[in-house]
Amino acid sequence: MSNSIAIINRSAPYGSSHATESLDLAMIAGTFGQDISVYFFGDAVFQLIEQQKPQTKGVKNLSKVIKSLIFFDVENIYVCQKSMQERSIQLSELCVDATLLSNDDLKASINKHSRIMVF
Amino acid sequence: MSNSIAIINRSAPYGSSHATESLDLAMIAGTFGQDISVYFFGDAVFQLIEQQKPQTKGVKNLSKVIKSLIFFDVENIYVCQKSMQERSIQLSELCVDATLLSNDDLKASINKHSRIMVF
Amino acid sequence: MPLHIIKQSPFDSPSLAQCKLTLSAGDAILFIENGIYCLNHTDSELQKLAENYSLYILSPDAETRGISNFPDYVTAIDYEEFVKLTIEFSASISW
Amino acid sequence: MPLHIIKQSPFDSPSLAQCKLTLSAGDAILFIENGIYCLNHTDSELQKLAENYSLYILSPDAETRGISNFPDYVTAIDYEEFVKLTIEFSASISW
Amino acid sequence: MTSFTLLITSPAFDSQSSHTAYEFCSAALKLGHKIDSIFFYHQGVTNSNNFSVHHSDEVNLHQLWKSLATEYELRLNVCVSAANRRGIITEQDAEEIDTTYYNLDKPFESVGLGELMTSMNASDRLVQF
Amino acid sequence: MTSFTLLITSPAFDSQSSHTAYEFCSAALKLGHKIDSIFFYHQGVTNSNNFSVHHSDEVNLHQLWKSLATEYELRLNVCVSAANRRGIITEQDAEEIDTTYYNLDKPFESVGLGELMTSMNASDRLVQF
Repeated sequence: MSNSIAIINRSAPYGSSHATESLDLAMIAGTFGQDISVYFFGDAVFQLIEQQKPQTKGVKNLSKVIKSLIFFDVENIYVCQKSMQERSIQLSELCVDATLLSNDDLKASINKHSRIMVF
Repeated sequence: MSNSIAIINRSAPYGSSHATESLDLAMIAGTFGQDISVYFFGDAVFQLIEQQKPQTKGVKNLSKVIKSLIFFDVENIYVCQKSMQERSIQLSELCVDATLLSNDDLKASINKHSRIMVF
Repeated sequence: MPLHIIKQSPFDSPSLAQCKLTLSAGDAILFIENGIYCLNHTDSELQKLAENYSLYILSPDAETRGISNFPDYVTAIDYEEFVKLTIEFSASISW
Repeated sequence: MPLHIIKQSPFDSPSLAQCKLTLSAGDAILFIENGIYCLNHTDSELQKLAENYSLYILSPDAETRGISNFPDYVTAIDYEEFVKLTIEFSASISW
Repeated sequence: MTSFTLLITSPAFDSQSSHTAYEFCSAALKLGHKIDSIFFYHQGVTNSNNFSVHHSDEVNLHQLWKSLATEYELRLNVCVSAANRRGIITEQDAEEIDTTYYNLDKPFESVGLGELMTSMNASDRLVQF
Repeated sequence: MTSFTLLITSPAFDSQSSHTAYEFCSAALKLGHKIDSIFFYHQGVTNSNNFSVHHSDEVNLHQLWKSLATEYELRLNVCVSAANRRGIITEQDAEEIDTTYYNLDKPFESVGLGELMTSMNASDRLVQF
């Protein structure tokens, strides 16, 4: 546990720069061989919607960025089930096979980490 | 009504720069002889607490800034009663004699303005 | 009669709740940026608002976020129609 | 056992609500910056939290905001004690 | 024809709002309306920083404003105090702190808040982003 | 003695968090702890902008960081991509865009995100502001 990293995403995509720079950080952590877990919590579950279609030139499609996390050795992707329910999002709408966590499992999973960052 | 200005404050003081720059703007508007109303709504009611004592050098006491608004000809200061109640703030804790508005009066008052800014 | 522009998520900010406190008959609400996520409210809050106010949604911002089917009580508009709305209403409030 | 640091107002952000979803036995919560306004919750929410978790408040941030009398279920601390808390707990989460 | 003052208080990169303002402004101009001024205040002043360097696949809003301003002779007014606090200075500001470097340049103009009052009074509508 | 990495993701002027980080850092140093690095990422990079000009009665956090860094030989690491996007560039970045002006200078250092990993691995604690 000593150096395991948890990135807790809680921001919706596009409205702010949180999602982009948080995912950049996750990819670098993966590339550097860190033990990293990425959580999608609260409004960050909107980052996982498959059907995103950015209408502005120069704005990256975040669902594609998230799908590419695996190529940077970021394998532990967790989604808060409660956050999805509150926002009426179905499992079939997500862009990746993420692990859905109940509230108790979410707590237990986050608590295993000693470096926790929130975006 | 054509050029009357409403500034709706809704941010708590100190945590962000909204309050400082909104009050700067109100003072300039007053100095320029504009017809201006300043509203304290939501978390902005915390800006009106008399007993503020900034503990950091170089951070202005906002209650003093608000008290000085009158010297810049900013006379219409309105406070949302509901916002105060929700935050357990008593009238006696406020730093100025502001006009307390019920929700209906707040709507009617804001609607008189054609230039509305939110901070 | 202001046009209320909601640009923040209702789950993350008090924008929608604060806007609701200032609505009067004849007002309209336009959802842009993360305000688009007001459509994800489960409690049919928007449907209730639509009974008394005109609701608009900025179409490119909705498509960016993966929402292309809009409920029939909101009108999807583009930037030119956004400009027209700000002219039609005497004032706007950006929440 | 993380130390949860709440720095946003509970009326303006989901920080307190989100933090509560991740609390486990033994955790502590420290209120700083606009998180100080968690003390203004009318529904005695903090008092309930204090039954299971240690609650701290950063004293200079409270005084800045005009709060100098603290309820007895929160412990007022200074920056040096803030540093000590981050050492005592194995991790911290800044909400 | 309607005349507008656009007030931009959101940061250039960290919020979508400045981009929304740009699209709104472009649409208004296409429809033949007049933009009296675009006033950058609060975090909006970051739109005027000409040191902004972006990856080739990212938007450079600073450049977009410049092009639009040149095409339509727009006034891009930046509140001087709000800019200075955020590390955005003109050549003249630079002289006052004894440096020769600066990052706020034409067509952006450093002005006082009074200009916002003047512009609002001359316009039919104010829209904040 | 405990060693810390401090991660600053909030803006210098627009949020209190950078100031909280400064006070936390000062207190930790007074208590004899070690600060492996202060890493500025996301909006936190604005702390490194040396063009920040403040009224005489305002805090200049940029100067406070500089003094603290000099006194304690601290490492002030700034993520280069996050800085560039927000109009904060080093002399070398300036050369690449054909300008001679820049606003990111010693003791702040422009680095990649990998430095954050290295610092976290070397530290006992990470605290985000």
